Amino acid sequence: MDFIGLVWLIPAIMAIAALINGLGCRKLGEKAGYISVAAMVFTFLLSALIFFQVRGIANEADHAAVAAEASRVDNPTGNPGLVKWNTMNAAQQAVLRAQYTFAPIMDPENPMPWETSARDGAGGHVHLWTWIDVPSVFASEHDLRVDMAFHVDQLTAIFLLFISFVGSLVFIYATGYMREDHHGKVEIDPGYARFFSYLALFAASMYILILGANFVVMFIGWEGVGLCSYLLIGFFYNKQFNEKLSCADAGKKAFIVNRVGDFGLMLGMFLIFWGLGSLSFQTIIHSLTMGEVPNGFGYSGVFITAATLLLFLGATGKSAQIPLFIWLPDAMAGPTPVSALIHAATMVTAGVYMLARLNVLYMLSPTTLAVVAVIGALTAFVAAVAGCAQRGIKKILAYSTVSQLGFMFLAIGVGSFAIGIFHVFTHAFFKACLFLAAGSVIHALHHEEDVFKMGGLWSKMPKTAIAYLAATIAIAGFFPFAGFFSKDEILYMVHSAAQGDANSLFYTTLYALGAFTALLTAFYMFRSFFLTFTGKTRMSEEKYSHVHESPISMSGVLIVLAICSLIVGWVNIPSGLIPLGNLNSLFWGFLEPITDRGAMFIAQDIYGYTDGKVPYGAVVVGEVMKDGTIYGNYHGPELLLAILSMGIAAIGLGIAWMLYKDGNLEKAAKLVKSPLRPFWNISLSAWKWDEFYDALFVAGSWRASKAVLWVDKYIVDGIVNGSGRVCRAAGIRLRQMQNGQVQVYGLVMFIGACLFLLYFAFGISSFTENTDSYSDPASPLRDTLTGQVENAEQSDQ
Amino acid sequence: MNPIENIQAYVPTSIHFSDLLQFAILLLGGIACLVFDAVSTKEVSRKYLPMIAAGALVMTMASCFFNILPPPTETFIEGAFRSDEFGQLGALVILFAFLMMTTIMPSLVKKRNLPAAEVYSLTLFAAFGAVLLAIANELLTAFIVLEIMSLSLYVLIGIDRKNAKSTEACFKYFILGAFASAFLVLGIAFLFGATHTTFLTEMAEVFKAGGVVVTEAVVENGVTIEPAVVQALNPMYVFLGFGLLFVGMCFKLTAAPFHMYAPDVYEGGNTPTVMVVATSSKVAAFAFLLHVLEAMSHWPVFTQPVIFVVGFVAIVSMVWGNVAALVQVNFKRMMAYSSIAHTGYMLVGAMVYIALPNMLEGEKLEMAMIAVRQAILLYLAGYTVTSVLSFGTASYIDGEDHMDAYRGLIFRKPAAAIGMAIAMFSLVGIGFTPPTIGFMGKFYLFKEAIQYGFVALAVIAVLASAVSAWYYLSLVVKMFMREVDDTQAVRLAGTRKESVKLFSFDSMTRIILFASSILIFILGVFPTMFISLGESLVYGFTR
Amino acid sequence: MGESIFEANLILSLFLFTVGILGVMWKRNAISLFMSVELMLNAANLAFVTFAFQHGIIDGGILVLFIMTVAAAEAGVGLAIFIALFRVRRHLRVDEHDMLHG
Amino acid sequence: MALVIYYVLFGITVLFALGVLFNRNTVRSAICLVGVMAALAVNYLIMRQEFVAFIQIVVYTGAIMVLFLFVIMLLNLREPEVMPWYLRKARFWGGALSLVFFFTLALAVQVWTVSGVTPGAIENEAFIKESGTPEVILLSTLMITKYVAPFILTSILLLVAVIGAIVMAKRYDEDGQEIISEEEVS
Repeated sequence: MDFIGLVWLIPAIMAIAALINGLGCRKLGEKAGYISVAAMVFTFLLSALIFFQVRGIANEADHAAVAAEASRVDNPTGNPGLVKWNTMNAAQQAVLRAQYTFAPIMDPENPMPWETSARDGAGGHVHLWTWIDVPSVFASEHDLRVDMAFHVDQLTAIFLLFISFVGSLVFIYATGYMREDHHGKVEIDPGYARFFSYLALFAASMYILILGANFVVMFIGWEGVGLCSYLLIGFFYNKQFNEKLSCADAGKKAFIVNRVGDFGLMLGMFLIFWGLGSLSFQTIIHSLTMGEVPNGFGYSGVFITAATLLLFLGATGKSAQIPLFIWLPDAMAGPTPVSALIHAATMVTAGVYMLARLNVLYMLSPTTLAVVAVIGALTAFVAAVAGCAQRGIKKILAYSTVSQLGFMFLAIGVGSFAIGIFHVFTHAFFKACLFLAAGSVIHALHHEEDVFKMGGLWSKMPKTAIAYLAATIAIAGFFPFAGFFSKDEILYMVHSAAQGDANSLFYTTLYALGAFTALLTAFYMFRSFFLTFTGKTRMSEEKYSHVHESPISMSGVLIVLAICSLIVGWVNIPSGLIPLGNLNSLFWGFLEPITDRGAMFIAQDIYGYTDGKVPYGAVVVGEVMKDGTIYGNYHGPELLLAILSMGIAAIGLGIAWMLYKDGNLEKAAKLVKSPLRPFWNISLSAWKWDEFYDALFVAGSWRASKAVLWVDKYIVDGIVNGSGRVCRAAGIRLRQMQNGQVQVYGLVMFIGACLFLLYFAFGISSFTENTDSYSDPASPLRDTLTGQVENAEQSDQ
Repeated sequence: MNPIENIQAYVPTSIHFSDLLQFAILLLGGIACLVFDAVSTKEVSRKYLPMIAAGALVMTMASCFFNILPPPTETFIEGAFRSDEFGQLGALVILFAFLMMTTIMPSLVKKRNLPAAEVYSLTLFAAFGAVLLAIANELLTAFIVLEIMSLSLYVLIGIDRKNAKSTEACFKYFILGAFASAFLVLGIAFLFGATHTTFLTEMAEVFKAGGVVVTEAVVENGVTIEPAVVQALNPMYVFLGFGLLFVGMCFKLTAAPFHMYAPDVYEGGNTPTVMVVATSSKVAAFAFLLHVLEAMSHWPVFTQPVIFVVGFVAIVSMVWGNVAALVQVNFKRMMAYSSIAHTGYMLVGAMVYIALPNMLEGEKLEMAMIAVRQAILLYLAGYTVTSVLSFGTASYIDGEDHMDAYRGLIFRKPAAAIGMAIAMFSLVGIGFTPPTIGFMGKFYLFKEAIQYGFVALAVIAVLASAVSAWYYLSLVVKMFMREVDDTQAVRLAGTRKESVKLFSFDSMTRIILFASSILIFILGVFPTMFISLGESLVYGFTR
Repeated sequence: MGESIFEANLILSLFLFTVGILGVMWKRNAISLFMSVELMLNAANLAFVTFAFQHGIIDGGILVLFIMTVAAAEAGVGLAIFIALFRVRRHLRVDEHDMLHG
Repeated sequence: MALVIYYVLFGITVLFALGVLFNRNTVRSAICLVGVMAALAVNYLIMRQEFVAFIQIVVYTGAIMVLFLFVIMLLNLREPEVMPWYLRKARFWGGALSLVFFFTLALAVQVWTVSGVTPGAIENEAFIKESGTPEVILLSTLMITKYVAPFILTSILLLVAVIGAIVMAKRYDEDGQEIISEEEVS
């Protein structure tokens, strides 16, 4: 059965669930949760079916490639550079697989089948309807055509799978979390249905985001998740989040910061449409790989760099990277399931997804990729430092999310998109697990989030503690937990990139930064674990005695996620680590035709690189490729690096163990007073990033205005806060004009009429003169007329 | 030919009243309402008259799907009418608002003790006037159907005669409306003086030829004598005529600065009628304005100055409407200014429409004009559906239009609040509201403007609609993120002790409100469907 | 004499129209105000007849007849509206009907 | 001679029009309007539109103005004496603008008008005179052929006007009691 064709059901069903919950806000009560969960589980099942179908197609494509190559070798007039499949190296195989998986797409005879057929053969292009169709009148412009179409391929299938899985778990968890337990009596908050409505709407938007076959559809999802995020962060809109922000303010902050990013995204979209004439991902990728690109859109072109940078700005907004990461820690104002689902597992990965989707575009611009790598590494480092001294358990997790997102971008920055996605994949599980466990703790402690006021909870809530521990080990990167495989692979890729001549130092620095961040990660994560669960409690006796394990709907989810944190990494075990033959690098192999198309394209078409093994992480470094000698056989010391990073993580663990294992804060406090104090201050204030923005945008303008005294008063101040005021003032003036006098209204109408009529009356001679094709017919006619009239009069006489 | 021969030789060719059959249903319905009321008691007529009215409207809407009107290349009823997109698809849009009005009216009729028969028959007559105005091809016919529509609406606005506000609104609407129609008539007179005809099709011929011509070429002794210009076009008359006519039309379109009546009338009038004034009369007036512009744009002199004037009105409307709406505290007044602003956006489309003949030729020109008409109609349809939703939802909150009455509506009437929020998001129409018709309408309209080089105007329009986001969304915030504040509402309501009461609607109204909120999204995601529906209705083909 | 009448009549028409506009802005009694509107319609009628006369097309006469009918209909409704207004407010001084404003 | 008559008529029309504008007494003002309409009727006669002139007298002076006078008498109206300042200001600007409006447009029309009747007009006039067809026959023929649509629609307009006038002017309630609105009381 053709499940890919049914993919539209996935967002549709979530939207319907959202609608039902939204409309039945007051009446549904507890049922709202079940509706959402049922819808989400349904989407998970459908996603799983789609995933297996996509895998089947990919396997068939492999076989087709083998067969095709076999036949081609028999024919010597074929491409002489190609050899028989079995003798080909992995890179060549990948190229071929990509070609055959999406054969209709790559077929130059039939360049755009996805726009004509409802669903093309091998890939999964589900065309629903043509949304915007504006044919261009002038030949020089592109027809604007936007289809409401979904595209299913390996990348989408993976995203669908883990979003629906983690989403289902979080939804189930939320049904337990959102009901308040007051002495055994279950109370359903009036906002319960509203909450699930927003959550379902969020899921629908996220699905649209990842399924969209073009920028516009993706943008709908992109804005949709932003909007839902705003609604959910501000869900408890009348509560205070911290001393500065109410929850509603936090929502607003997220919204505004995201607007900045979205602005970049939109500009990038316009630039791409302007240059390439399409907004469809497949068309763009097709025209790029076919070389049908205008100036500036080729390798290292100006426009490609500008467009990719602008799109990346959008990604930094959504995925909380420097400089737009400040919203994510405040986004923890939302209910914990929201934090787990939106701000850890799904929405924030949208930026990574977009970059991976557009890998061909990004590979064409080494500059952008370098920027992405630097931003990623810096964000990872900065956020990890900030996470070291936080007290709020969710805050720690928020900074760790930012940090892990940084790792993902680091991976993308060195050109290994598949590994970035792999980290997204593993991170979704262990981060969801962490957040939900934290939520379980918070729930049990009645909304206490400060880790300094916890401790010793292991005995009280063992399931939660075990889940938290498993996820902590995973995120810290210990073998054989999930985080180890993804993070280690990222570091390995960065290390590979550092093998080039030209940029060796650059990538080595990034590697060092990444490795140090890994140490910090292990430290702050175990710190939070120890502070929360081990040692002596720092709570009041009475409160401590009331703590109990969460209900099964929550703890069951935690256990499932804990198991996932252990095992999901095993789908991509690199052969350099444990040689398993066919079982090595399953994940990467699956994604390869999509995520490495850019690398293959660069390798083949830009550098004519056809033989030897290419570690894709290194392909990006154009300079390296030019001499073409070094990388042919590079196999990094993968095992060695893995052991090294394990050791680094162990150091982090060790420090945390020493300082916090018994729940005694004295040791840490002593350390803070020691030479480490500056570090601690930086961490505690999160690099004063918020204050920096405040200073930059608020106080900065104030100071500048003081310096330029009168200019300020009339211009800077005027522009910064004045435009709104001017509008209002004008509105008030206009309101006074509307004084209810019918004769004044008549006068205004008359003034308007006079404006046109006098304009016409005074300008009329110039109108007639200025038009070429018009010669004043009045003047010759006047002559003839007068002549005729005279004649007539004469004849009368 | 001399006049007597002319008249004697005049063979009526195309008086087929059956062409207007679908609209005659409205007329019959209106008369049926009066007759029914005469023979039945008050209660019975109150119960069944809305059904008759709604039935007539639904039948007309249904008949719009049967492609009864002749295609746009032909005129009918002796050239008095010509149908294009606005004839059948626009009629649907117009009648949709009227249908909504008939469903909300019963509760109002009951509550305020209004004369039922007159209300429903006038509603149907107004609908009749509006749909005929949309296809009028002769200036005098247009004037008369405009008056049919206007007189009905004047009376409907003031139908609640015990209410001083309502009567005052009626008075203002009437006086200024009559003032504007005097401009319109003088404009028609001058155009008649310039072109010797009031038929737009003939007028277009005159404009093409640059003067009144002998219509047929004569062959004498094997030599073809070209049609001669017997009376050159007098540009002064044309411009004066157009200027005056445009004033009259701008009044109906509520374009600034001829909009001054709108806020007062919207505030004072009863909500269902105001809904129709804001939407249907605007659709009809736009259709007629486009007919006029199409006829006149064949004259090259005309283009530049009129682009200037229409652009000026568009900019003033956008700026004035949006800026004045910022400070409003009354919902209906705010909607009035918003309606002014939306007229401004649509006038941008009208401006492009005038400019086209100077840029393109032949088939391309035809296609481009159709595209612009469709863009404007799409926008109008979207605006109508959205306004129906917002005014209809506003009718839930009876008699209190202050914005604070909407505080915390989500907690009291979630469906109404969600509907209103959808309407507001659609009205914002930029930024993050892509799947709504408000966005798509603006997109199509501004795309046309940018394509033909009116970038500055499109930018102004986008900026103006960015300003509009403030007041639309502040209402959404009021509904969703504020507590119900009864004391505030009581203070505002003045003497009314029971604070803000909520109407309960009958199921028909609910259905239409639900349908409009769905339509906002359906039109937003399938605008091409709407356009191809128009093409199949009007031109008999689908792309 | 045709030419002089033609021009003079057009100017007379514009004059009557302007006086009508002034009346709408100056008269402070609703009925006088509406009479000014009638004056404006008469000005338009005059223009129609004048153009018909100049060009020898009798259509102008018909148009005038229709416009008169419309004016009559408008007058009927208008006066009824004034009566309704008078009933509610007890006066027809237009400048005091400013309950709706702002 | 005809010209002299015409210009006298012109003067009368202008005077009556100004009378409409400047008369404080509503009744007098209405009577001035009757004068304007009658003068216009004569004007139409000069332009050989006998039927239109006749209708002008019957419909305007005979029906519409009588209705006006009737309502004025019924409601016993006067122009108010005092005037708020903003209205004075609006009045001033309205007046000034009207002057500009009139003179500009009159000048423009004067400049751009091609003097004289078109040759066709003279021909037609002669023909009509010769054939002896009454104008009313021409008009009525046109009305049911070329202008059939406005003709029919006018009837509907009148129907609407009748309904509208009745609904607005009839008394409020069945018991014939006038109710003054709550708003006014408060």
